[in-house]
Amino acid sequence: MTLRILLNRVKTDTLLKKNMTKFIKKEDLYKLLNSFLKDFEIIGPKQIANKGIFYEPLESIEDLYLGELFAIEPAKKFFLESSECLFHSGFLDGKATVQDAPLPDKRRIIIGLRPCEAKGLILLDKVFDSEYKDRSYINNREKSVIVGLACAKPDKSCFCTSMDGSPTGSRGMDVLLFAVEDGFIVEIYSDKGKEAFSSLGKEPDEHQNKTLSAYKQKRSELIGKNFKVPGDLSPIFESDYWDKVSFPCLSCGVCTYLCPTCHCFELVDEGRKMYRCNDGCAFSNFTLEASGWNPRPTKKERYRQRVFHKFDYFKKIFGENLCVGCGRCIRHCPVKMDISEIVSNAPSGAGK
Amino acid sequence: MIEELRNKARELLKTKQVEAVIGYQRASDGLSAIPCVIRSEEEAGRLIWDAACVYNLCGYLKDFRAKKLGIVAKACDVRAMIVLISENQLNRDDVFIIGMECCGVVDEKRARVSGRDGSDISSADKCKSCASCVPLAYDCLIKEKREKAKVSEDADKDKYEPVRKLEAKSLSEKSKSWKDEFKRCIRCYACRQVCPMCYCPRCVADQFMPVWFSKAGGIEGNFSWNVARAMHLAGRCIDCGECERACPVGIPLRDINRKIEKDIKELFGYEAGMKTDAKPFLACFDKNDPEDFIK
Amino acid sequence: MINPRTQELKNSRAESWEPKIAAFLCNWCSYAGADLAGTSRREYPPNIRIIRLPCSGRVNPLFVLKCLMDGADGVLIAGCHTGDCHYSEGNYYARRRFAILKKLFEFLGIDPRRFQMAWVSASEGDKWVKVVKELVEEIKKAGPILAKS
Amino acid sequence: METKNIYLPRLAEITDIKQETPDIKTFKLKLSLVYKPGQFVEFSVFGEGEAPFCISNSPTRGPGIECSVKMTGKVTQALHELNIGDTVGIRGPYGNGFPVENLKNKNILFVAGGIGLAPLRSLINYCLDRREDFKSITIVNGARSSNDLVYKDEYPIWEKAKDTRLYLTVDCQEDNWSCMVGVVPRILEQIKPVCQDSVAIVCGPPIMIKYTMPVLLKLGFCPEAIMTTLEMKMKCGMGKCGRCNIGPLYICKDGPVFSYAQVKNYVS
Repeated sequence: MTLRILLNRVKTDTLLKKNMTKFIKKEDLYKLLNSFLKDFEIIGPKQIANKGIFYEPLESIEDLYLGELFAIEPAKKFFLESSECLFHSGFLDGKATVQDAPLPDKRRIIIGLRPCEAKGLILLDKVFDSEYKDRSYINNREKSVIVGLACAKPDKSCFCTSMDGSPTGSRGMDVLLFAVEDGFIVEIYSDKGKEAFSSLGKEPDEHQNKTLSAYKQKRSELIGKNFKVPGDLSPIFESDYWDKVSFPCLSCGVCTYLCPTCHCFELVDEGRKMYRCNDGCAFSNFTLEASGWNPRPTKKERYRQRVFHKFDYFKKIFGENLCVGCGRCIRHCPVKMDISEIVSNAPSGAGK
Repeated sequence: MIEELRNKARELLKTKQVEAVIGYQRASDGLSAIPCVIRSEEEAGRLIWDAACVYNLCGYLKDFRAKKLGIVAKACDVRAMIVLISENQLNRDDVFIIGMECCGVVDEKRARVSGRDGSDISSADKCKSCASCVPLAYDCLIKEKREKAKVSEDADKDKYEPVRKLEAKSLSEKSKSWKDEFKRCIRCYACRQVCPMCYCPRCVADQFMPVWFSKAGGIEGNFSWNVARAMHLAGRCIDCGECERACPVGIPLRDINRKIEKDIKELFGYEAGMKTDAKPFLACFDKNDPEDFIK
Repeated sequence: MINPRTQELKNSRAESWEPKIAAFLCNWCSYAGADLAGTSRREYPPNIRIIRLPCSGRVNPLFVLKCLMDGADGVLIAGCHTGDCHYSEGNYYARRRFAILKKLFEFLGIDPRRFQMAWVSASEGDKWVKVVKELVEEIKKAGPILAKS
Repeated sequence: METKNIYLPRLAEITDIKQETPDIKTFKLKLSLVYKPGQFVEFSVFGEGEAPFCISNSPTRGPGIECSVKMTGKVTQALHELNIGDTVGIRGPYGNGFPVENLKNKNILFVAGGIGLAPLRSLINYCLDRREDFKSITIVNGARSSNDLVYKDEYPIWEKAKDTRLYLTVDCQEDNWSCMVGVVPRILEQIKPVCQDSVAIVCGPPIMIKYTMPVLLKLGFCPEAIMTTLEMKMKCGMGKCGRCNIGPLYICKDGPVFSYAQVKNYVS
């Protein structure tokens, strides 16, 4: 439903009535992407030695990494940029002026997104494309074709199935690739995807179709973590559980900045340009007021805010958890805090 | 060794020598460790000790000002405490150091970025140049029962070798490679938060009159943040490597820290975290300090 | 990659570039020295922007960083000769601090010519002129800082 | 289809500045804006940043808006340095404002502390301009000292209005002070305002709100009949930037006016 609304934004961009499925050889896919390079900016995961996988605009398709490892930062950064100019202010003939920051025009293909990240974009749409519409976010969304990659081997910190997702989920995707022997099975969900991918490849044969359905089933079973989020956390708002679980927290921004759904930001005026910059609830500065009063003074309140925003407040407002179970905040936490464990072990009722 | 540690914690809590013990417990993945605080004898069974106990726990001491605490500490962690004591951030009498003889910890970072679980990863870089597996100071020492790993064997190897290699590059090479590194910085401040020496109540990065490190586009802000962070650690960093480990985007922060450490050692003969009564490096001077760079 | 604000600065100066140099001067010696150069009508390049501070020991490495990152092509710190500090020992602390910073800058690929220190006493108007002349020459050779980003 | 930039402010010229107390100034801006009492706007001082301020004049007394600003941080300091004729940016109005329709034919009790009078002033003047729509009006206004009282010029007008009572109080006795002395909750206990058919509207520092609520409940006000405006650090004003929530409610979007029933679990 949400997906449909989202894609309807641009006229040419509707969901197909029936998914198209294709098979494409690996070298053909790379050839196709190469041919896109002149009209599109192609963004994809790239392996940097000893540092891991990063999404970057690719200069050469050779750099594209479509393996099992997950990118460290989610592709969120191309939609909700870590810092983005919103407007300029200045003087013209002695009078103050304000002017919109120009929006980038180039169309782009973002390849290699995992189903969890694409779902994260759908959740971000609820915030940035709702009552108040954020034009640069929407522009970034409209200009992008999302070509996902189904997860071949979920990480041990993944828990997307507990968040109503799946390692092969199609929500938020224009196209989804499944890596199979000697190539990719391509599922096309939207006009945008059809426009880009329908010309190549062939219909998959029966064997490949079987492989695909087996693939889909098997991948979900590989997710080790499975838990149920309590329906309403508010009875335990005051519980000392939060004191206990937040103890290891360092109040750094790793979990929020690497989260595909965390979207809190601040507005900074630097040199008469207003920027929207990343911010996160873990920092004590986040809610510190000029008077010196801080409504969330310790890591307990701040960590609780993060958990409640994801698993209580957002659900109450938008009907879904603000979490896609990608496991980044668990993998990259400098002290290995595990939000899935913390949420699933949360006491029920107002226990002290 | 673990039982010995748990018994010690039980004893300390039972005899009320400490109010709590800060240590490690098993994380949810069943392999790594997560910091924990033990407040009662019954909880002491949660404590663990093995090569997964990577973190430097001294940072948590500031959550419990003026309380008597026990802390599980490796050699490198104790050096951090020594600096904290010399800077009057910590009262030696407030901590009971449970010193752990350490054979090196796993390279948690490499395990993370390569998608492995750490059990097959050799010890962290910092351990390869570690000179001692026994802490400089402790109130009790828990000895390693296993055959000692070859920690100290490599210790003679020049610790500053990587720094020298980087120094030898041309200016433009250095400029380019560091810009590439800092470009990725996401300003999550994990390096600051994880650092046992970063205890300022309000970091310069959080001040906004003026804004010292621009957050708006460009790498200037990232560059100055990373330089300022390193400068604030000059003469204080004990090379526990936590900043580099915590950095999610893999900026080689230890190279910067070690560069400063090396210069301080070579120019001023000073080494941080060796003596509790040492004056902080930048809070003292010698009339004969080198000044050949000054006109 | 470049901060848009500094990009403007860069464009405005692409044609006939003259270096901009921030100079932190101690009130008691170097500022008086620069003053002496002025009152004795000695000429030196106008690229210096002087910031007067009570002591060279007051200079925080952050000041230097902020200058360089916000578009200064060079930074000079000048203070009393060792032993002459008005506050007895401020310049000794500064000396330690900036010995480290200078080495660190070089390590991170910032041209060491961009950051310099000098001891200039109140009577050394000539030395001040010499220091500034040399500095401006060197920074001209190093080029605009932003062209390097 | 081009989406409008929701962060782009409108330009507004400062037409008047009034020094209310040593650190509070009221700025009058030339700007036509449709708003309700209790709503707020985001001020942008170009080159310094943005900060939210409630509109302190009544929409019945346009044109232009007034905002009172206490000098505390970077933006407010820069704002205090501006002069008549300078231009600021304004985004808004944001927030829900007071539910004026629900207040009709009710007795209204205003309880203000310090600069908390600013949003109430908007509503007080609104009620006075439509006097026949409301029953009795009681205003309790407290401040640390008589120097910290704001909108002093308007007190005589308020006192003279029909069926309106004004109680002024300062925390400690001072020379030449003829009104009441004591903190706001104590004063409320003394004057015992009627609770039948009444609505209490409370605005002030968190500590005042905390101690006023039990007194009002004791006086017989039900939680639904107590309105308060809450404050927290805000940036976007549109419920996006994620910092000003009290539970699932965003102060900037769902507030800043809440009934005590809505937020009692969080104001402790």
